[in-house]
Amino acid sequence: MEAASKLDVEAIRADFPILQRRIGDKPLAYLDSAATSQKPVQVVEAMRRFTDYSNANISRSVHTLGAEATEAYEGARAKVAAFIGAPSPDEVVFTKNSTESINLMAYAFQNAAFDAAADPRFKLGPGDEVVVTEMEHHANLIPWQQLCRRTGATLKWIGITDAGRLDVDTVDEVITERCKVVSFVHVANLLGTVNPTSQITRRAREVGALVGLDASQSVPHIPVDVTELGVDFIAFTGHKMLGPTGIGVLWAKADLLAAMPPFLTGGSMIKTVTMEHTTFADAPAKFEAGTPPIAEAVGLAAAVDYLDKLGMANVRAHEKEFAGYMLDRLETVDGLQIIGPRVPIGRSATVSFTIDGVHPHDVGQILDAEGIAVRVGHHCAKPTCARFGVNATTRASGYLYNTHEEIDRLVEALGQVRKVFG
Amino acid sequence: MEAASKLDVEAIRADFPILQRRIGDKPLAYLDSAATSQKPVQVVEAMRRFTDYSNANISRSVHTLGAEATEAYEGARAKVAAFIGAPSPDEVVFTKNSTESINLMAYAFQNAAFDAAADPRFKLGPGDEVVVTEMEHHANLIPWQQLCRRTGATLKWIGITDAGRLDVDTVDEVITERCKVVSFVHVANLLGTVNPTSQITRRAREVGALVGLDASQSVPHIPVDVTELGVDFIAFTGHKMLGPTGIGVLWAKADLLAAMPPFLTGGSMIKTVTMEHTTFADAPAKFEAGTPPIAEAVGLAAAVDYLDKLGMANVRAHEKEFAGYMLDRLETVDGLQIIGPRVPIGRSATVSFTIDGVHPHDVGQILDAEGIAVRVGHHCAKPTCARFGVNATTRASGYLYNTHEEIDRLVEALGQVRKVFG
Amino acid sequence: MNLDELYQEVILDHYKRPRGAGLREPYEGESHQVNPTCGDEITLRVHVEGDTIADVSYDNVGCSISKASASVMYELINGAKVDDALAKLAEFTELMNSKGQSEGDEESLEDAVAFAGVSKYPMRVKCALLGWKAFQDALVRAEASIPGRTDA
Amino acid sequence: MNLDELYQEVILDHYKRPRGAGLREPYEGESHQVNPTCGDEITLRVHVEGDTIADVSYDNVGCSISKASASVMYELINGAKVDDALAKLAEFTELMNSKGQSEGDEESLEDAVAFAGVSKYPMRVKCALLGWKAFQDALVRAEASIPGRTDA
Ligand SMILES: Cc1ncc(COP(=O)(O)O)c(C=O)c1O
Ligand SMILES: Cc1ncc(COP(=O)(O)O)c(C=O)c1O
Repeated sequence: MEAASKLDVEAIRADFPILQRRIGDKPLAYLDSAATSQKPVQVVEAMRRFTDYSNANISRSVHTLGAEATEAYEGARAKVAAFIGAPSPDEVVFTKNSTESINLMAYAFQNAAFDAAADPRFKLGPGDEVVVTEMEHHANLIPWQQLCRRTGATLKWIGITDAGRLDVDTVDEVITERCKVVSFVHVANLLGTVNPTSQITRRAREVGALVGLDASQSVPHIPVDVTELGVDFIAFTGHKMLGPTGIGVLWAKADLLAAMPPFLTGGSMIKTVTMEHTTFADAPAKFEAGTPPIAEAVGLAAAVDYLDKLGMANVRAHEKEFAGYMLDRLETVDGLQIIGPRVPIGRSATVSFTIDGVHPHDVGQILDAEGIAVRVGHHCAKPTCARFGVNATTRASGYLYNTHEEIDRLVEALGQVRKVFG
Repeated sequence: MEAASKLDVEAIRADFPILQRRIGDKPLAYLDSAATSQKPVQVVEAMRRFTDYSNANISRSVHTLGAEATEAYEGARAKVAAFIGAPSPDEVVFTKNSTESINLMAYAFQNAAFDAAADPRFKLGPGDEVVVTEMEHHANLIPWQQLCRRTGATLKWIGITDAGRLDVDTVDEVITERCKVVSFVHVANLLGTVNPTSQITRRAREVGALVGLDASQSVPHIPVDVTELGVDFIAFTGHKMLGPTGIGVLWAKADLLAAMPPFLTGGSMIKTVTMEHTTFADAPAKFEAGTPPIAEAVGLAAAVDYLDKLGMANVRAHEKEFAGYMLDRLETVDGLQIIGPRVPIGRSATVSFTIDGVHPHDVGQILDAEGIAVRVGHHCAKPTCARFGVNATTRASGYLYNTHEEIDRLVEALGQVRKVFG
Repeated sequence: MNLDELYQEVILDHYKRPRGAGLREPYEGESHQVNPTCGDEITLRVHVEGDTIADVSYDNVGCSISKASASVMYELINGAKVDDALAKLAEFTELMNSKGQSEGDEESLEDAVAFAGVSKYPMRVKCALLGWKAFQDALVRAEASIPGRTDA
Repeated sequence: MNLDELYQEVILDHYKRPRGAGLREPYEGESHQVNPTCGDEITLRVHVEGDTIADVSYDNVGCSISKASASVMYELINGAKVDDALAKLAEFTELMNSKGQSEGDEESLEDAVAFAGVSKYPMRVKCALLGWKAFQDALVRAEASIPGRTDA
C-alpha cells in the first residue's frame, strides 16, 4: 500500500500519543495538520527535561541554569538555521508565529516611514508597489494591505488559474519597476499548490524588489534551502512542523536584518539605554525584545531533530504519494469538487473540496462523528474562496503520520454526508 | 522560622522538580524568580495532557479536538480575567510576553497616527506628553520612547528618591494637561519597590490621560484587582508567575480595546477580507492574529489555579516576611549596599545590592559555585542603575518556594566573595 | 457523539424548506452579519408596525444549523409583539449557552427547542445564533429610524 | 564547578593591577564597546606607527574577567607588529570559543592562556572578549584614518 514511502508510518505513529485517542467510540483520524500538526513525545519530553532541569531566563545571568538555558536557546537557533540552509544562525529570528514574522517585515517598512535616515529599500510611499498573490493566507495579505494603506503604496497581486495554479504569465506585468517587495506563499494552505519560485524571484531581482516567502506550509513538508531559493526572507511557524505553539521563525538575509529598524522594543534588544535615548543590539537580538519562547525553542529544536532524522526528502516522498492516493479516492465521491490542483504534481497533501448541496460545516460535523478531524471554513484565505466562488471548503490535510486507511475512512464517511443532507 | 507564612513551603517545593537539582555538588538555591519563575508539575502536566489528548488549532474547526482546544484556550482567558478581577474575559488579550503587551499599547497610538478617523485618545503629536518613571524596566520605557520619537510627542518621567521610592511629590508637576498616557511600573524589578498607584491614577484622571501599569512583577506576587486599581490597562507575563514562556497578557478596558486600531494582523482577527480591504473582529480576537500560544494558555491557567489555591494574600504574606529576613541578613554582610528600599514595607522580595570593590559578575560567579542562582547585570533597567551611579547590581529574588535557609547560604557565600577579591 | 441529536428532523426540515426566506420591502432596519470563522453570512430586514414585527425577511448562506435557525426564528417572531420577540431572543440565547444542560421550553420556543442539542457543540452555537444576532441588530436600527421609539 | 580554574592567580593579579590602563595620546583610532547584557564598558585607543602598535590605552568598567583580559591583551599587543597583534587576536578568540577543549599555546599567548578556563563559561566569554573587540574596532578605525593603509 505505502510502497513509495520510505517512512515507517507505524513506528512514527507510536511517537504521537494523541493518535491513540478515540472520538466517541471511533479512533481518531487526524487530517488537519495544515492547521496544526501533532507533537511527538520527543518534543514534549525535550521541553519537559528543560523545564525540570535547566529552566531559567537567557542571556542575562552567569548562573549555571542561565548558561544552560542560553545554550539550549541558541542551540535551537543554530539547528533551525541549518535545517533551512541559512548561512548563519544570526539570520534566524524567533517570533511567536508566522504571523508575527510577516508583520515584523511589514512593520520594518512602516517604521522606516518615520526615519529620514532609514535604508532606502524600506522606504515606501505613493507610487511604490507591494506584490502578493491571490492565494495568500490572511497572514501574508493583511499586513501588506495595512502597510499600503498607511504609506500610500499600492498593493498588487498575481492571480490564480482555474486549475489552482499561480497565473505566472502575468508575473512580468504585475511586478513592475515600482515594486519594492514581493511576498508570496510557498505552499498554499487552502489550495495545496506548491508554487514555483524562480520566475517570481528572477523578476523581483530584475526590478530590484525584495522578495520573501510565506513558508508556513513548506518548511514542515518539503526540503527548504533558503540559499537555493535565492529569496530575501521567509516566515514559518513551529506548531505546524511537530513543534510547540508559541514560536515562529523569521529568516532574513543578514544585511537586511541589519538595515531594518526594530519592531518590538524592550529588554534584551539594546546596546545602551538612557531615559532619552536607546541604541539597539545587532540582529537577531534586535528583533527579540523581552523574554523569548525559551522552552518552545527547545521543543522546536527537538522537532527539527525528528524531521532531520526521517529526512525531509522522505517526508516529501511520503506526502506526494499520499496526496496522489487522496486525490484519486476523493474523485470517486459523488458530487465532490476539488478546489485546487487535481494532480499530485506541484502540490502538497492538503486537499480542499466542496460537496454539492452540503455546507462544509455539516460535512465536518458528520466526519467528526466518525472520528475524522478535517478543517472546514475559509481557512484564513477568503480571497481564494472568493476566486472559486465558494464561502468555505472542507479541507483534509496529511502529514508524516497519516495512512491510506484514514483516507479510506474519510471517503466512506463522505458517502454518508449526502445521505443525511441529500 | 517561617512563622508568619501561611504557605507550606516544603510541600510547595515538592511540586517543583528543578528544586532538587544540584549545581556541581551543591543543592540549587534558586533566587532568580524575578527573571523567571520555576514551574510546578501541575503546569507541566496540564500542558502535556493537552498536547497528548486535545491538541488542535482553535476557533477554526468543528471537530472534537478543535472544540476542546478552543474551550481550553477560552477557559484560560476566563480564568486569567477572574484572577485579576477583570469585568469580562473579553478584556484579556493573550500576547507572547509583557513586552509585546506594552508594545501593543504603544503601537495603538502609533498606528492611530495614520488614521484620520482614529479615536482622539490615541492621537499623539508634538506638544502631547507621555509619562513613565525612572524605575521602568526597558520594556515599559523603550516602546514609549520610540513612540514619542515617531510622533513628536514628549516623554517625561517621575524620578526616584534616594530611598528607592517614586518621587511622588513631583507627580502633579510631571503629569500635566498635555499628558495623554501614563504607564508606570507596579513593582520595580531592580529596586523591588511596590509603587502606590492612587496618586498617579488620580492625577491622570484629572488631566484626562489614560493610565496603565506594567504589572509584570506584581501579578505573580501580590493580589491584583484591576477594578480596584482603577487603571485603563495592565501588562504581565506568564513565565514569571509559574506559567510557561511564550505567553503574556494585556488587560485593557473594553471601550479602550474597541477604540484601538489593530496591531499584528493576519488570520483569526478579521470579519471580512478581500484583496482590497479588511474589516476586523471585536476584541480580544482583533489583537490575536495568527495561531496563539494555545498550550501555553493551558499552562498559564494551571499556574493561576496553583496560585489561587495557595491564595495570593498568603503568597504576599510569605514574601513580605521573606523580604524582611533577606534585608536583615544582607545588612550584616560587610561592604554590601542595598539599592532600593531597605525596609520590607512597600517592597517585594527582590533585593538588589552591590559589594564594595567586587563586580556583580564576579559575585554571581562565586555564588553559582555554591549552587546559588542570582541575577547580575543591569536587569533591563539601565536608567535605574544610572540613577544610583552603578553599572550593574547583584539581585536576589524570592518566590513562594524559597526558604530562610537559602538566604543563610547566600549570606555565607557573600562572605567568601570578599575573600577572593578583597 | 450522537449525530441525530444535532441534526433533528425538525432542523433538517427547516434547512431544506426555509420559512420566510428572501428579502422583502418595506423595512426600517437591515443588518448584515458574518460568522468570521467560517464566512457564513446573513442579511436580514425588519419591518415594524406600531409595536409589532410586521415582517422579518432574510437572505443567507450557511450550514444547516444557521439556515434552519433563521427559519425557525422567522416562525417565532414574525407577527409577534416587539417585546415578545425580544423575550424569545433572550430565551433562545440562553438555551444556546446552556451547554446541553437545558431542554428548552417547547411551549414558548416551539420548533426552536430542537436546537437544544446544538448547545453541546460550542463551535456550532455561533451558527445557531447568527440569524438572531442579525435580528437584534436590525431591530435596533429599525427603532432608531422610527421617531419616538429611540427612548424605548 | 571549579572556581580556581576560572579565577586563576594570574587573572586576579591582572585584575587588581591592570597593565597599561588609562587613556593616552596620540592615537588614530578609538572604540567604545559595551557588553549589553551587563552594561560593562571599555573605551580603547590605538596608536599605530608604521606597522607597529605603538600604544594601546584604555579605560574600562567591568568584572575581573573583562578587566584582566584587557590588561593581558595590553601586554601581548602593545609594541607588536600589527600583523602579529591580529594573529594574537585570532588565537585568543579561538581559545575563547573552544568550550574548554583547548589549553592555549603559552609560547604565543603568554598570560592569556590563563583564560582557557573561561571558555567553559559561555556567559563569561563575552567579558573576556570585550577588550579585544574594542582593539579590533579601534584598529580598523586607525587604519582607515591613515592614508595608504585602507587597502591593507
Ligand atoms: C517590570 C518588568 N516589566 C517587563 C518585563 C518584561 O517581561 P517579558 O520579558 O516577559 O516581556 C519584566 C521582566 O523581564 C519586568 O520585570
Ligand atoms: C500559508 C500560511 N501562512 C501563515 C499561516 C499563519 O501561521 P500562524 O498562525 O502560526 O502565524 C498559516 C497557518 O495558519 C499558513 O497556512
